[in-house]
Amino acid sequence: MTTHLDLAAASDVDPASTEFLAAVAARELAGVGRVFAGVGLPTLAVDLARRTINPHVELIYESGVVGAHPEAMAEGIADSVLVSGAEAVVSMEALFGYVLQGGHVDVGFLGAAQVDRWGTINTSFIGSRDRPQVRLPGSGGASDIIASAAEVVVVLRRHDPSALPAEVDFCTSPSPVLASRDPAVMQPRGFGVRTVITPLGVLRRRDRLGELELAATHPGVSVDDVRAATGWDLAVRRDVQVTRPPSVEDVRLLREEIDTVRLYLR
Amino acid sequence: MTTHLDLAAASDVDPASTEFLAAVAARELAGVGRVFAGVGLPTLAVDLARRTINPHVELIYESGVVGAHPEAMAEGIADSVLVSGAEAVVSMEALFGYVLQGGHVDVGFLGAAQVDRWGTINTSFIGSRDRPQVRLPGSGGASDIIASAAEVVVVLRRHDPSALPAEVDFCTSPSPVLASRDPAVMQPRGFGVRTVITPLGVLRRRDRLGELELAATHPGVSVDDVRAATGWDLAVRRDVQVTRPPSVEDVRLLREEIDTVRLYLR
Amino acid sequence: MRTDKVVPLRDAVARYVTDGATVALEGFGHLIPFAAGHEIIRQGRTGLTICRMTPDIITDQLLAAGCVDRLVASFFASGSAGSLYEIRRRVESHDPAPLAVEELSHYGMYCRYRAGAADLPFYPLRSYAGSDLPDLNPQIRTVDSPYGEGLVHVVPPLKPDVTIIHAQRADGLGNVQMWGITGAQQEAAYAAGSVVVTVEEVVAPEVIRSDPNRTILPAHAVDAVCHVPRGAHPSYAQGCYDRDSAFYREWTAISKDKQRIRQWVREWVLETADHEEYLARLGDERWQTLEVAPAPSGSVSYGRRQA
Amino acid sequence: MRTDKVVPLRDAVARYVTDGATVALEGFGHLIPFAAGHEIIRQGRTGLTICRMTPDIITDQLLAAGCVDRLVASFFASGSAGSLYEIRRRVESHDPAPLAVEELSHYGMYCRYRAGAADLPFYPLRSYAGSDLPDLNPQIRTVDSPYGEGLVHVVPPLKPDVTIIHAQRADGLGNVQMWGITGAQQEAAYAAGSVVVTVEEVVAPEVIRSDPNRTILPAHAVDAVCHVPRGAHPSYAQGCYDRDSAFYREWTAISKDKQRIRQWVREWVLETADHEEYLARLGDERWQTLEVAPAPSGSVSYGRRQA
Repeated sequence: MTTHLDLAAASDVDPASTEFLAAVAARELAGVGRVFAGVGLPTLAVDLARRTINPHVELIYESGVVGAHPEAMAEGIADSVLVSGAEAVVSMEALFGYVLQGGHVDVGFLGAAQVDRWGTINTSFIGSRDRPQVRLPGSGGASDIIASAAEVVVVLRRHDPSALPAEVDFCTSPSPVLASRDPAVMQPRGFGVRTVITPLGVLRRRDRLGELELAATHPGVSVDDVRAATGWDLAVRRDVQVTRPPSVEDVRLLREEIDTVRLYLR
Repeated sequence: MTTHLDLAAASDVDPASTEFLAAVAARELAGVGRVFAGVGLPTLAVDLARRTINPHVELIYESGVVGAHPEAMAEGIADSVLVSGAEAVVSMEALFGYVLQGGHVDVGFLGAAQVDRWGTINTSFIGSRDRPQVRLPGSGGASDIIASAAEVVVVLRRHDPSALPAEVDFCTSPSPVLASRDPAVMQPRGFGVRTVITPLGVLRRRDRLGELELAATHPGVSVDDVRAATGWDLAVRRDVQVTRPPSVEDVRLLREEIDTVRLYLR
Repeated sequence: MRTDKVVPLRDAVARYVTDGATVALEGFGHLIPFAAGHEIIRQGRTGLTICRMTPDIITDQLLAAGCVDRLVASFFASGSAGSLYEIRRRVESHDPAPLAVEELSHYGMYCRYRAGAADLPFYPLRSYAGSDLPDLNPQIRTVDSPYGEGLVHVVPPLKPDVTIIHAQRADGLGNVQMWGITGAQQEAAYAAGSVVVTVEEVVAPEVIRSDPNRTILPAHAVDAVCHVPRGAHPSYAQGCYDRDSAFYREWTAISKDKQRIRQWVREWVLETADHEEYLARLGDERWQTLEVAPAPSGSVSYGRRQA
Repeated sequence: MRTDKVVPLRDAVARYVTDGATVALEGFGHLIPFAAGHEIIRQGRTGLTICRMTPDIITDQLLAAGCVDRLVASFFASGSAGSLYEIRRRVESHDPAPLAVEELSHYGMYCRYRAGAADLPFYPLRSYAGSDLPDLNPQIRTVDSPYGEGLVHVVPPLKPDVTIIHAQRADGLGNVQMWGITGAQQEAAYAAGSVVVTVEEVVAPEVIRSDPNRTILPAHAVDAVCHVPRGAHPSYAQGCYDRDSAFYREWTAISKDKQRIRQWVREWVLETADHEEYLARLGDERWQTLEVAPAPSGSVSYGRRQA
């Protein structure tokens, strides 16, 4: 064994750690042109992708910033560091109307409290809407994003039947499957959720009207573990993979260069 | 007689001259807050008003310029002199949507080829629309303006039955009278044309759904002259006035300071 | 003469924010009109409907102070800083009272302002096919496209009685300029019956007129200009000072405790006479952490016609 | 690596403007893309649908050159300079052939671009109650407001195959900045399949990024950037050069004479290899009359977070 650390080598961070989730999420941005990034874990993933596999990904924020080049990690989608040195700050109409609804966003990167079988996202209420157990943040731009981004990637901090239920308590940001039940309404342009990254594995949808399937389990997690923690009878792909862990360098970047104040890393 | 010229004295310019029309039109801006000025004669009238009776009138142009302070006479509504030193240049949505349709324009100042009894304006076709005798400029912003400006002032360069016909060849910018015939459609907020200034006199409408009446004749013009030159049985106000001619100073300003190249003065 | 619109913030709030009014306080993460919100608390307004796309800490404070009966909003957390617990208590436990909420997505709420600003009966958007939001908010409806594509969702106008915003600068006539994230300010202002603008700096009209494309609100759209430097704290003003992220992080703990948030409101708002006193309490040392280095935009030329 | 989008105007027109295409050439009195229009003439395109709110002289020229079958427009004169006689001959006398025209008001046409840019099935506006325009243009329809106010007029999206605009500056990535009158350029570009931008100046990305609020089109919305200084002549570029009003006045006489306008097109466009040769023919003396004195915008700060 040499003293020279192999930065590309696999790290041993816990699959349930923020570092693991962010690094696996970052891989979803390989080859992506434009990403619409929400706050939190997506911030870490996008920042890591820019420093590793996709230095030219165009960062778009619902605050109107397009082509951000932040000199520090953004604390929120309206952080001043996203504005200074950005390629453009456009009006909200240009951002939501032309850039997003007009179809220029390749990947929307969202957080969620619940995701169901079809990739429907709940960020509104746990429990009843009239007197909820938890009042969640609501849509923000999420229901706008899911309708118009070419596809959506979701990162969940938990994987249990309440986070991945058979049916969400409230449908904030619908799957195209739900939209298709009312064919009289103009259908969303987007594929909806393509990928859900959780502390146990990676779920993916193959078809626009299809359901989430288990595509990969994280190291040390079995297929049965994942199925048991999921609120519906989760389909498993025949070629189910084991997730490649983050590299040593990924973890170093996240801890020492990106989130130095450990705002999102927990 | 003294050699000191009395600038406030009446000039002797012909009532059919551009100077006369512009000076009479300028008076319509006394006390007006915001005017949406078209090109041509309105440019002269607005400029004269700013130099005489209403130095603080806010000039708004369909090009997006708000609060213009032109250092020279604008040749058109998109002239660079309207932009340099303006208080604002806003997007077309802000201009047409928020400023105009939102109800912030007090007076719209328009030219026209034809105006009918109800203050309907034709700036589109003389003759048939399929193969017109004259293809006029069309609406531009005129039909947008008449719908939303609090009121409209029109200056006509001719006064004869073809310029003031019983019925216009094409209704580009309707009177609220025409709009009211289709009550299922949301009605325009504006009064429509309140005042028409012609080479013979001044016509005004008293009511939003009323017709144009002769309010003033220019010096040397009889009521019968005006009625004979009008394409319908023109009502005459009991208190019909004789127009006060432009002052010597008005004419001097128009010729020597405003339209020094005689672009609009003819 | 055109009126000079510069008035003290106290007078502007007294005049334009009345009990029961619908008040938009806009600023999307940036230029949030905190000082104006605090002045509303000081003046003890009640029964307000607050419109803010992202309610943020200022709404938590207004709620704790008892000013607010109803909320129109599209995101109920505070960016990176987590929950707004006063809102959560009102919604989850009706403590101390239930809170009426009208909820939309960001674009839906922005479109409501747009319809209000442009005096349109509705504004179409493509966000809600399949979503429960139209069921939650019956103001979200559909219209059949006369060109045959089917139904599209629409939202009705939102017309606040008064809109209050903060900006980097304005002149005394009321021309307002800002840069950085401009949010829904222009639309919320044009949609409103009255408009109050607090600014970092009141500048000469010549400064405004040297760069007319930066004007977000022309003078005719503005009723009052209030000179309130640092009036966006703890949010930020691009190029002037940075967001007080430490305060945002502290807020979670403050707002989680029902007594503590009320104590905070007393101490920092009710017991300060005005924003100057609030800033004095904050102290220079804290302010130094918010200072930013200059990053000049550079100058362009608008040109001037030669005689 | 992100692609450098700077290409010669000749190549951009060859690639993006095809026979029969719908081509928007926008610029509201300001920044009219004349050089690009001339290049279309040089390359002998036919069967085009030209979209321009104000067709202006460039459309008269494209018509005389035989490039155009159809026009979508909202004003058929040339500002202060009077009639566009090639358009009038086509419409009034079908000489040399009838011209298909789709006509709207300014706001109606702008709303068509907006609907196109935002992928909406229609866009509502309040301009046409009582007007003959909806009868002339059956694309203007009505929708019943689901909130009970009655019918409101709507227009459908306009989606050009390609939009061509001129701007003061862009970087090689395709970020475009302009100031002065910005017209319908942003909407027309986002509504289009492809976007070509001619610019006075290609600048370093750092120049763009020092003032991001001036960006009208972010790089992702732009396919080609062509460095064409003075490319808006005889219209103008705010701060760079003024409108050639003398030429606008001369145009009436040129276009009134069917042979003379064709002669003009031959001499000034077909017999010049490119815009540089056109400018050389125009001469320095003429250009001097168009020069403007500087009028600086002044600089603002965007600020930079301290470490």
